[in-house]
Amino acid sequence: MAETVHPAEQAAHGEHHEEGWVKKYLFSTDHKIIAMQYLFTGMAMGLIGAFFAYVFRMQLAFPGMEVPFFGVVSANEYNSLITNHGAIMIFWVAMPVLIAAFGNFLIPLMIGADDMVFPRINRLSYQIFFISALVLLASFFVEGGGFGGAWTAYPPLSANAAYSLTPMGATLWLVAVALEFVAFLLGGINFVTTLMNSRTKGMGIYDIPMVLWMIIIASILFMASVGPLIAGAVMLFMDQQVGTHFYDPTRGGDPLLWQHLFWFFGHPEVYVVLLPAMGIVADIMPVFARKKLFAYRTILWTAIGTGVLSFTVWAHHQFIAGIDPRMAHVFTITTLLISIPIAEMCFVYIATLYGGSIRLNTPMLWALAFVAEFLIGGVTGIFLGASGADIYFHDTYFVLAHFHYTFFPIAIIGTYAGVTFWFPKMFGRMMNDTLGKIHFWGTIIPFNLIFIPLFVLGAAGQHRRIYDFTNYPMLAEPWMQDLRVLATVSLVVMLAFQLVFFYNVIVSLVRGEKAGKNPWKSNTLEWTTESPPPHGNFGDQYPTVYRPPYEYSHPDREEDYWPQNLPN
Amino acid sequence: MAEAAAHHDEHHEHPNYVRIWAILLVLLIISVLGPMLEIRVVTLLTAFGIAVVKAYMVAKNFMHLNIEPRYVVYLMATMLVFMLLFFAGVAPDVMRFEGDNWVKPMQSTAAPGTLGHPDFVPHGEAGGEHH
Amino acid sequence: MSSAARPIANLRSATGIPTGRLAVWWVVASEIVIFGGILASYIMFRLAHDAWTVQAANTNTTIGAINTFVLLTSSLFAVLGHANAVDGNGKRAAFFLRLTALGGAIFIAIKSYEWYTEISHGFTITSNTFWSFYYTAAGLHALHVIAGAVILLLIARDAAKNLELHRVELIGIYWHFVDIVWIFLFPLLYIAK
Amino acid sequence: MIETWVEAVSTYARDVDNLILLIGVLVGFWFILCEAVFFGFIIKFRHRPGQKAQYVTGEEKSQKRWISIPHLLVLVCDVFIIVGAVQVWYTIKQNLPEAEQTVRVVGQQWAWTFVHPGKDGKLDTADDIALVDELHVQANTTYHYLLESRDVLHNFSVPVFRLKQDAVPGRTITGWFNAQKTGQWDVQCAEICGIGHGIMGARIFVESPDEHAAFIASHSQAAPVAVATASGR
Repeated sequence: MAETVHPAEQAAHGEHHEEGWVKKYLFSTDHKIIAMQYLFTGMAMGLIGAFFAYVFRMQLAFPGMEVPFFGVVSANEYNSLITNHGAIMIFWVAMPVLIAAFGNFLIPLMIGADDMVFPRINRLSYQIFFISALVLLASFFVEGGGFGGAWTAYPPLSANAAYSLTPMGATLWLVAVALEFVAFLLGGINFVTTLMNSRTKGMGIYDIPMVLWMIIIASILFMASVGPLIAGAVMLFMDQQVGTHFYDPTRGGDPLLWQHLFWFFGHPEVYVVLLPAMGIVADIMPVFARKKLFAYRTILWTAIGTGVLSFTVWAHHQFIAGIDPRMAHVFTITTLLISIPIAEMCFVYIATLYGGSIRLNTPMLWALAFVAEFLIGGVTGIFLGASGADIYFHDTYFVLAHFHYTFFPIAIIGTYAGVTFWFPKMFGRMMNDTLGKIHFWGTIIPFNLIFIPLFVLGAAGQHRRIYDFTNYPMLAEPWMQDLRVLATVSLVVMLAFQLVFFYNVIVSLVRGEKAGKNPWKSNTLEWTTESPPPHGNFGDQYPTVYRPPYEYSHPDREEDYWPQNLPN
Repeated sequence: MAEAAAHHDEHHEHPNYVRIWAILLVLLIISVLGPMLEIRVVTLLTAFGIAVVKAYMVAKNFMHLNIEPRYVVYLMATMLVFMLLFFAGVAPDVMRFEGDNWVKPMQSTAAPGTLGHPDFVPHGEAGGEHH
Repeated sequence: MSSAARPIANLRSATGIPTGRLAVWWVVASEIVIFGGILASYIMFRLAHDAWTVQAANTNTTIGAINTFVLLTSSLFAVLGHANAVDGNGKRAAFFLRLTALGGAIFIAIKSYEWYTEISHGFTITSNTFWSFYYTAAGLHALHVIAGAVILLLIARDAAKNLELHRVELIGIYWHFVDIVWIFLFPLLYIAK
Repeated sequence: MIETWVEAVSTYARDVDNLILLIGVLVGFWFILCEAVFFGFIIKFRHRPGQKAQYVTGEEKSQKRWISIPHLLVLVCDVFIIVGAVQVWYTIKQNLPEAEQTVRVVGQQWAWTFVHPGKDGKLDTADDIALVDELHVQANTTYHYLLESRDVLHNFSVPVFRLKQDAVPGRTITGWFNAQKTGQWDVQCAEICGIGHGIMGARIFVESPDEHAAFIASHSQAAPVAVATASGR
């Protein structure tokens, strides 16, 4: 016990000797390196997911065509592409980038610590994650091809190879997802413990930057909700490979059990990725509005409230799945109630802008775009949460457009906001603002042109996961096909503009302006150390915190910012 | 940090773990003997009531939840509450054979013939031990 | 393994709970929902299918009770190990940890015998969904026992040299949790008939 | 709103459309208000040299009012939506009006089998008419459907009826509809069910009483053959 209380913190970490390249970048226990590993792995997986989207959108716009770089898309390939597009974008892009990459990078820096509390568990977490990505990629190359039962993997389709025709693909997919869960459980425990215990001197719970709160709440939500699905995944694995009948109704099982296990996790999962993105935005907006975050405590408590409420809404995904019709009333009420904390958070963000001095740099553009676009995703969710209206909208492209208007702001806009904002801290150089703005508009405008047509198509009754709509006379009308083509062309344009981002990153890494310690004149602790931070982050002197993180334009002060670590 | 050390010194006097273990064993014996009376209520009480008591004793005395800060207990309790919530939300669908506007013909005793598929053998009721 | 490599973050304790113990509590919290998920599913099915009573009658209560006894006793050893670790007696702590691991090994041995008997009587994992739950839930638990026993031995090796004595308590908390899971599995799978 | 794109054919289609309109108006109002204020602030509070931002904590009551009042108003809107949603849901899914006719709808990979009662108007008799991917119903008649699946999940979706219901293997789910117009429309499978999910469409024919009687008469002979093809997978 005595060892847990360190007598003198400054005694340790005197010297950091040079390490070999492999040890330094591949097997490092340094939280910044692990964050970069997560970031780059997530982005690489993002490219794969985007390529899948390109292939199946091409098929939908031009059915039967030979898609450049892919070829003709068959029905089972189509199913496999949409399944893995969804799974990759959520489990291998949104989660690693938003939670693991930003969490790993920011938590120790923002709380004034030298690393995570368990660096080797942190490394293990990334290694398991990396293996899970490999297993997922391997699943495309086995007999029968990749799993094609949608990312929700409803049995009996997913449980029985006679139905799915992907005997190995389904199992590898499931194993990959389960490994990914294990990785994030390890990571989440690390994050939560670090934030709880390792805050530097003077940092009370209301002095923690909002992004860290959000990442922690997200990690806790993940830990509390994923358990039943892990149990469910074990049962599904047994059904697939051992021959049990947990989900087989002819032998006393029940397919609806999986749906409940899945969505009991699946709905909190939405908030698991939403909250970190909201936190990133909450940290960027005050910096560029030079304004204190409006009602810090309100945001914190509404975020916690959202988290708790998110456990009570799961069956709104299953309104028409054969659940007891009376339960739909309960879940309608809880679902509409959860709109209140989310609406409140949006109000708070808008209120933060009031009276500010807004500078529209690239990170701020992304943060503002998050709020503007997420509002569309939020309000369209009300249609789907209201049981009566969901009867019509369930499994149409309206649902698809709705959740892309939430997940795109979360995973893509939130990521770009975070990366452009913390790039100077990560690599010590500024990104090119002009290229950043070209990339911003080249992403945002096509994004809306992709998904607004899909809202219309969904409202017109176009249902999901169909590889060729010409089979449905009501969906084969020319104006509908024109909208599909518009969405696909916009997607291609949007993907093309991502090249600007990668060009910007490479050019900025080599030739970007030196950033210095605090290029944005920001308050939080990560900006008090070198860019990029050295191993150990703060040298021998750990900062002490004297005030909350968002003291911008304080009337008692000449400068318009007031770093947390300054005594006065 | 200093508190942690102080905390520790208070409890330097170890509780009598062997005594707690002995009580647990007695409870175990009761829970095994309970069903022999073959009264359903007694069986349930001795089986699950005693399981709860045993879990409480192990958590309190062996895991030292009694000297942990309160929020650790709340954390564990929250997880259990989530499970109750899960149960409450799922049981109406999975547990019942005849819901509002649906039946599970293969498992239902009340409506055996409803599924017009003579090729189906009702497994749920027979238990399926003949496989 | 040496504490010199440990980051300063690990040595702070803003909450007053040592970092390791805090983390173990979070591990336990996430395990509660894993076992909670499978047990909640099992209870739903069990309550719905009266016919499973016939199947459950074939489980061996005596063996279940003996295994409960083994795990309870190993928990006692774990907590005695902790008491010795607090007193700074690493050697005795290691002795008790090894006894605890031995308890785990006996548990697994008895379990193997029990499963062997049941499988040879035709009660396999696929013969009925009751047996599927029986093997899956107990198997998941057994994996935790095995993992716990391995970690116990690793920690005992260090503790014998009076190193990392705080870890004795951490593995103890985990082991007691595994014990508690069994305390619930025992009536669910064996007694309720 | 929806009727611009998809006809409203069943009795409750209008209820769904009206609910969607109600939600559209309420959330549309909030959406436009939020975006207007949001962009208004961005334009109004652009950075001007030499001008410092205001210091507003947002923790005081007078400031919090700016978010707590809208938030209460949102709650009021939510109540309207909940009431509407519950009513529509109750009408469509929970409350079953007395059936005049019953059809059985069976999903399997990757076709629908619709079992119509024959001349006697009863299911499970010798004169049942089983057709693949064709459902014939009579207008202005309350139908119950018995929805089943033989293998995986399917979803019986008739957009013009505003009707969707998953077909779950092992369950027979009962629902109802009453068509108001004659014509023919699409039936979709709206739950992924494997490779052929994309081709699992069917047609629904809503017929006048005379047409429907003619349909039954014409299929009374062919019925056994149709049953055979439907059950042979």
